[in-house]
Amino acid sequence: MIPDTWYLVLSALLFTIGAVGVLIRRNVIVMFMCIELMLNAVNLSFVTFDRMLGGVDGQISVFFVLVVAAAEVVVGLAIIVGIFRRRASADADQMSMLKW
Amino acid sequence: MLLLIPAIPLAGAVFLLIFRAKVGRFAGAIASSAIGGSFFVSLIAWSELLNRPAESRAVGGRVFEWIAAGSFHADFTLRVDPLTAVMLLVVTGVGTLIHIYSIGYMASDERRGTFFGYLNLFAASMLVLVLAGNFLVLFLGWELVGLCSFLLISFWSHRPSAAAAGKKAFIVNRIGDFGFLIALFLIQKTFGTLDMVEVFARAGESPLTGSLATAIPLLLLLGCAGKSAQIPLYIWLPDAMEGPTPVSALIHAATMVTAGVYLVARAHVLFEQSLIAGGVVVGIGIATALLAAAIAISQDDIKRVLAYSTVSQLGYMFVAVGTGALSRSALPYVAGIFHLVTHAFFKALLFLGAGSVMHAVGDETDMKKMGGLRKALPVTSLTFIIGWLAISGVPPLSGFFSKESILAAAWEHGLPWIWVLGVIVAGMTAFYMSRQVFLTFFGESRVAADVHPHESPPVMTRVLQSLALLAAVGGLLNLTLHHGTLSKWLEPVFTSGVHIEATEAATPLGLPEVVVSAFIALVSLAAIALAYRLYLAPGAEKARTRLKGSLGYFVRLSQKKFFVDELYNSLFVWPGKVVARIAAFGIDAKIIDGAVNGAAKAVGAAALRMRMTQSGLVRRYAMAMLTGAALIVALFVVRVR
Amino acid sequence: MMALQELRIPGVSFIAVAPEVILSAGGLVLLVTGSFLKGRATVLFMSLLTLTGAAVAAVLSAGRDFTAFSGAVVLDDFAVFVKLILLAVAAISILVSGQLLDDERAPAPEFLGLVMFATAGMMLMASASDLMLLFLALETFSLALYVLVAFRRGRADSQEGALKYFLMGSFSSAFFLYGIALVYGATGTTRLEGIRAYAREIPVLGQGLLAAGLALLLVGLAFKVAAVPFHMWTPDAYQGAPSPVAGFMAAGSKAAGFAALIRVLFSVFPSLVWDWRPVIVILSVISMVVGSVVAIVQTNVKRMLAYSAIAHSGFLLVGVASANSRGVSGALFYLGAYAVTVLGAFAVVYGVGRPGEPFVHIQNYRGLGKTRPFLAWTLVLFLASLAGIPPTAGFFAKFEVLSAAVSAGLTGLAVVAVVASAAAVFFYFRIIWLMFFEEPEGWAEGAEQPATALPLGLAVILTAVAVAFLGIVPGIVLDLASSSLPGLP
Amino acid sequence: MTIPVLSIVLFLPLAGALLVSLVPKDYVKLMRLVALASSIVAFGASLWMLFLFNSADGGFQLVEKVEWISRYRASYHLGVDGISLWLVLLTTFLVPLCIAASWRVDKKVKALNVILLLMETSILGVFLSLDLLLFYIFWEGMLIPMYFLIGVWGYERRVYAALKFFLYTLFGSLLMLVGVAALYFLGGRTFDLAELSRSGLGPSAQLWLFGAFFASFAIKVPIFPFHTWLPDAHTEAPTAGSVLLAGVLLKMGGYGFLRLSIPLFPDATVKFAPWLAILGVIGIVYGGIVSIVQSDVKRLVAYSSVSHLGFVVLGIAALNTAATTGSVLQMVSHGLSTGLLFLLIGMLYQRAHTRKIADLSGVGGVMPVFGGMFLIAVLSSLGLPGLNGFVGEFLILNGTFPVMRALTIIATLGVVLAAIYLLWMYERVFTGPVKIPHAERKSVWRDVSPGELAVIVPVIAMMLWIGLYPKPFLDRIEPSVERVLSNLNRPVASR
Amino acid sequence: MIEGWVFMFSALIALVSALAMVVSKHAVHAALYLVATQIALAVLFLLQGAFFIAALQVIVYAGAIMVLFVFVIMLLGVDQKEALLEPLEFQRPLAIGLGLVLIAEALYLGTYDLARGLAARADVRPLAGEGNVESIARILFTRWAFPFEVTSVLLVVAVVGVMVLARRRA
Repeated sequence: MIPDTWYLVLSALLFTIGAVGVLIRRNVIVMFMCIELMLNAVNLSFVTFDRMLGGVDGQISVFFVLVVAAAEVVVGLAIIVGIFRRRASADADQMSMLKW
Repeated sequence: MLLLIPAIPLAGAVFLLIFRAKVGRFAGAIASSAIGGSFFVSLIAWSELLNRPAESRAVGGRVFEWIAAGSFHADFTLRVDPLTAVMLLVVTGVGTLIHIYSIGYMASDERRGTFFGYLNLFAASMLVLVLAGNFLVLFLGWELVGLCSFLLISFWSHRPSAAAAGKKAFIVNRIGDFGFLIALFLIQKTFGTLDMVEVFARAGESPLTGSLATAIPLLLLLGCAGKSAQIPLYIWLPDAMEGPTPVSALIHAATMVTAGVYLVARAHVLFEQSLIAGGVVVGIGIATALLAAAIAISQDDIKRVLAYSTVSQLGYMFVAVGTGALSRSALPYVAGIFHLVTHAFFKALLFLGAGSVMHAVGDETDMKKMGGLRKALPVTSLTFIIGWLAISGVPPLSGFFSKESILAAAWEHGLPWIWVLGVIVAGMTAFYMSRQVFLTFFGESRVAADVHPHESPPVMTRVLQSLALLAAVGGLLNLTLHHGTLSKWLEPVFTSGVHIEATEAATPLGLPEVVVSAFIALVSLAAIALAYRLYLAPGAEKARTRLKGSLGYFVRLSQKKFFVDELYNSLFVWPGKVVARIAAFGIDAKIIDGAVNGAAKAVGAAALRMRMTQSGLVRRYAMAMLTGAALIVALFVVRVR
Repeated sequence: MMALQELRIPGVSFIAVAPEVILSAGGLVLLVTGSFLKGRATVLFMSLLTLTGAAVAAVLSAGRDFTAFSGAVVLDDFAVFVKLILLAVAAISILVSGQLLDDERAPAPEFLGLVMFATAGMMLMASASDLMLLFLALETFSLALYVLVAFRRGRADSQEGALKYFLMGSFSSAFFLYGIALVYGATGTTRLEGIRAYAREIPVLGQGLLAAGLALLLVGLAFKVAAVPFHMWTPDAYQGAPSPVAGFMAAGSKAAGFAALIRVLFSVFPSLVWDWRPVIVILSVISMVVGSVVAIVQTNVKRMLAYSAIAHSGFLLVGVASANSRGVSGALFYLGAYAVTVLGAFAVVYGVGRPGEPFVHIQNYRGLGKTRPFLAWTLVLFLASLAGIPPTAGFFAKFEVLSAAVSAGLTGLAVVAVVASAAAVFFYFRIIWLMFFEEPEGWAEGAEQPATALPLGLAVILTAVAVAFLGIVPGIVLDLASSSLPGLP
Repeated sequence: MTIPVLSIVLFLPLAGALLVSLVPKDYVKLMRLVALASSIVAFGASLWMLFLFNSADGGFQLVEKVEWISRYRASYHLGVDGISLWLVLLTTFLVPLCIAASWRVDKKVKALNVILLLMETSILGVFLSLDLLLFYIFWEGMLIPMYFLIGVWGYERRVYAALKFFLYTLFGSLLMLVGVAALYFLGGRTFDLAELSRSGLGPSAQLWLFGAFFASFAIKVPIFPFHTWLPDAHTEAPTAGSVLLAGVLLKMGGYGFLRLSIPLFPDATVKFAPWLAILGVIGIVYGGIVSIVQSDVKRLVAYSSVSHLGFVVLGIAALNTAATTGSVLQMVSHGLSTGLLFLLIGMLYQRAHTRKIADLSGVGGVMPVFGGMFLIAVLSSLGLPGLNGFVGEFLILNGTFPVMRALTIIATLGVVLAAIYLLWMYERVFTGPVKIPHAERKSVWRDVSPGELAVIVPVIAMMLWIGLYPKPFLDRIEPSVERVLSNLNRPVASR
Repeated sequence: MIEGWVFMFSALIALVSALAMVVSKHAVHAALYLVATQIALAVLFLLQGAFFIAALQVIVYAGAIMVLFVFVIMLLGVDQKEALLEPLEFQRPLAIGLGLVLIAEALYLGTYDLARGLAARADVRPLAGEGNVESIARILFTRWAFPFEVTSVLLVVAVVGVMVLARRRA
């Protein structure tokens, strides 16, 4: 039997990797993917807590997270596509027209 | 009724100032009749006093409640007692004459209306001063005469020197008033009132002790020194000669400048509280008398000589009233007041005479450019000579009597050195006045070729004649100090103090009074003779050169007025300006405002720096967020127990 | 083989969510019929009608206190108060947007639908009694806002603002979500009631999961209310967004975020006040300082208003940090006052800058007092209110939170707030100075100024009246706010 | 139902402002007339108030109280006592003069008159409020109109000056706001001043609150070293602004001490009084010294206000009836004399378009009447007996002397300094050979016009009245001051 | 025992592909690594008995969502190599440092109280004998009925949003 904690630690590790990825990747699509990774990590926590607690609310939450992720992706990619059409670049560092 | 005395000239002043453009040449007449009316009312007041027994010769009281708040209460009180009556008559009497003189003197001035308005305002203020029954009212008059003095000195304000002189007069007086004000606070605190009658009564009942007894009179004295041009505040008076000459006569010779003497006499009860105070009064008086006389000796400006002479004579009066305070006896005061009166006569005469001279020579004031005017100005020169003899103490003119009584009082009350110095001053006075007369009226004419001296109009000469008469016979007022009319009249005023019997011989060396008087007169005559030798007699030039050889240093010092103005400048004015500049442009602009603006700038700089964190780079934003998240989690984690 | 009757949905109560439902339904109807409707005015009118209906529903639902949908939704006066604010915000935003839609020649139904859906999501933030529902509501309005920010599609600033907002928003959502997961793990439920019951049993923060969960929830909500250091999207998004949208974001997003924050902190974790208060205080201080100070050097009016929004979040957090009923009611009043003020300000900014808003530099406000006196004078009122100068709504708002802080013993925080607001005045009044003390020159004069259209003008007047009203007789709203506290312990 | 006199006084200017704003754009003269008329009516109303005022009563009179914000227990609570009475009258007296003095201003006439009238209402509100919250709102509400007044109609550096004024005063009043909030809770959750003063705060609370309120009042007075906004604001403000600033606004600080600090924090006041006195004296001397070297007439007069207001502070710090009564009178006096000075400087500027002392000389020769009027203002300002300035100054110094001897002596130096800086300025500007800009335009340099005279003469009349017969003023001030001070258990006076 | 190996294997894949995603130069590679992580996670879901979610994870996430990602990457042709150079000062070390801090915090919490285990006190439990899908369905449509409805609004917003963003310029 694997200790629950391992799942949670794995989840935390993945979450952190995703968060760090957002900080160090410059391609906005990859940044966005890192955010998705963070959501996935949270999902793992939800499922693990469910098993630990013997409930199902966590899984239902994962379900909602999936919906949200889908919606976010749709809107987010639409924005990214719009911006790419204009600049032909997805480099986050080049988007600094608005600053200070 | 007493209110009428200042009210008539005040009304005149208001009327003249409002309709100054309309009154035209009637200005002088209106002003003169206003003060004349005042003189008339004063006579009535005087006669009222005469009708009373000597002990209760005081009338007057509250006119209205002036300032009252909390424990403080000051009424507008006017009072007449014999001292005041004398002052009233001098002020209104001499004042009226000078007003009339001014009609002629100012005949061609466009701003006659304003001038006479000011004159009347001055008269009103001066009358408030002398009538005041309350220190605060006295202060009101005190300040108002200062104001009028300022207005009249700088009457020809287009002349920078006139404006500066007016300002100087006012400011120096203010310094004196600083002392006066604090004295008032002390009086109020000590006696709980500023009403003179009450203050004097309380001070008489329970004499003050310690520093308070000295502080009050000395602070008052500072005020007096300002107004009466005594050391250390005499410096304004010579400059005040920038004003029209009648002003110099009225304000800076006859009336206003004597206010200090009047105040010491009036508040003699307070001055008698402390021997130090009396001593200081005497000391300042004699020092001023000497210094001013020493300066007067070498001045070439006809009015400046008279101005320093005034300062010197005022010093004389201070010696008198100081002696009174020191000895707590009445007669020295009387002597002081007596000299005040005679001085008013002859000094007004001299000033007006000088005015007449200037009138004649086209407003020239340098005596070196006069000489021999006796022929062109018969009346002026004659009356001036009377004044000269009077001030020089030549019997039987008035100055002789008044000076003699001051010296006698000093000797009688144990101040032999003062007596000696007084005699010296008397000699010096005779000398420089003689010098003036010789340079102006005698000898050869040094008048510029294009100037044709002419006698002044009758309206001026009549006044000169009247004053000459007064200066000549003024001595009758008090032929002897102990038994004179004026002594009798004034003595009750000064008897409230504690009397000390004279301890030494009543006269120097125990000689008869007549001998002493004769000696003093001789000193004066000798000084006149010396002046004659140096300025008029054949070979005067050579004698002067010789004298300069031995006394050159002194002469130069004297000519430069002992550098007192320069000393004050470098001691107070200049450092004051430096301090002010440091305060204004250093402390205020740099430090305080610099701190304020610096704080603003610092915020601005911080803003610019903080703003840079908003780099526009979304990954930096994420970094900030992640940092924040890590910190918040940490904040919670550390609290987990 | 489950019989249908077994599937009984418990606790259905539409009154609890009537405004949200009405808005969503209205939004849908608008989307469906939008293409048939002739004229923008009709669409605007319809949406306003829907908002009115929702407002009526909200008012009618006042005075109750119950949970519905198995505890997922709560209806109390707190929720009603926030909903009414949000509906007002939406209504005014729509009035201003009418102009925007004209200028952009953009399809009205979609835009208005998004606004209405977003409003529904925001309202649900105030009403949600379940963390997951809260998350859904948050995402609903966030998504709508991402789109609205990017509404001017062709423009780089709009796109960049939207992208940054979106990336950061998703990023913060992940934190928020992780927080939910941890809280769920710690307490076994996502329902606020259940969490509260659990938290009450552990009077101190006895459990790491709960601690970390609460921390991450705070991160997510702090992002929504634009508290420093989670504020960095704000200036960019506000600058990129069309002004009506920026106003809607500033007022609505803040109200919704604070409603959720207050709900979570006060009705769920009141027992942990000593643990979360320091965090709130710190956030509050740095938000006030950074917002006020950086605003000083801004030259873009919208950006400046964004920094001011950050500073105002700090002030609102002062009320939250007070952790007493006065602080909450003060924050509620503040939300209302700030909403009308900032909406008015952005409406004026739009009125000045339209169409396309090229004129948002502060130099464009030079001499506005002469060229556009109506907008200029009303802007003075709004700026004064933002600065908290009586007699405007902003003054009482500030006073409320300050007095709450003082009553809670947080005098130091109150002093910081005061100092920060003094600094803030500088930039508000710089605009006034440019408008009135300088002569018009450059673009502002050269460009033909379009007349202020009726709906925009109406919006400005309404907000101005509200600002003045709340500044002179705030009693009514104050009383309402103080009777609209969430279930406090 | 009695007639709400105070409300009428308070809101007449506001109504006037509304009326002015309704005047169509082109009727410029009508705007001025309406503004002037409404301010004069307001003055009339305040005279009516004076008529109804019972001079024997030191308490609040003509009180009006209506509930305002029930949640706070804040009410619309107005009342007048001997202290506020004269300040109200001063305000209503000066505002018509300001409006008249702005007659020639052609820039945004409507806004100008509206703002002046708005200012009047908010200033009156400060003096009439008996409710702390109401007081505060009026206190701060005055800032914006003043900001505009300086910023729009001011001189060259008006923007800097306006902002500096605004930030300075706002900073102070915000600290006060914290104090207000704290006072509300500590004082039993009420804003009613009477109730608050009965609440009996603890000593440490008093100290802190005194400090918070002090910040605001000190800046407003202004007390050294919080004064540097004043010269800039006064100098750059238009004539009407300077007159209102000097005439009335500066009084709000002193009034605040009397109305709030002393009754609410008696112990702290007693404790701080010596420091207050020291600051007052520093202000007197420092303001005087700095005035001496100013090169701008207006700036000089502005610094002189620092000096003169120092007397007010000193008088208040003395905490005895005579000195504090003097302070109140000095506030009124200063309003008149400095107000007149600013009015005159405004007229001078109209002609010369400069305020630099160095640019002017011999003005009195060209315009003798004007010079005379200016001299009267100067004399009043330097405290010449017989004019208004003296009475207050003397009462203050005389009342302070027994309590703080050394300080009083230093303060008395201020009297000397006043003579120095004012007369020196007068000498340089008004005397000497005539040197004036635009001398060729004789029409410009006409002596005072009847219209100008109509502005000047009432002020001079008031100056003479106060100087010669201040009894009606003092009689009404004194009972109220006594009442205010009766709150203190007076260790100071007996020290 | 087998469970342990499965966990280890899946966890390793998840971690490694997550790291690989973060460091891969090509966006497409990153997407594929993300898919791998997600599938590994699906295995972990299965391992914990969350069958429904595991299926959803594969179908919706790894399937639909990631396809969308790849589609966009291809559509835009953004699959250029990302330069290795980090233009922002300190960005990488700070990011990694922060990551370590977060992990440290997580581990601290983990050692602190996760080791003690959680009290089994979930609000809602599945009925005994009920399958995972049934129980989720039952609870989703009762207890979570309203949030479920809200997702519809969310999706409508997404759809409308894309419409707005993608519309042709009028």
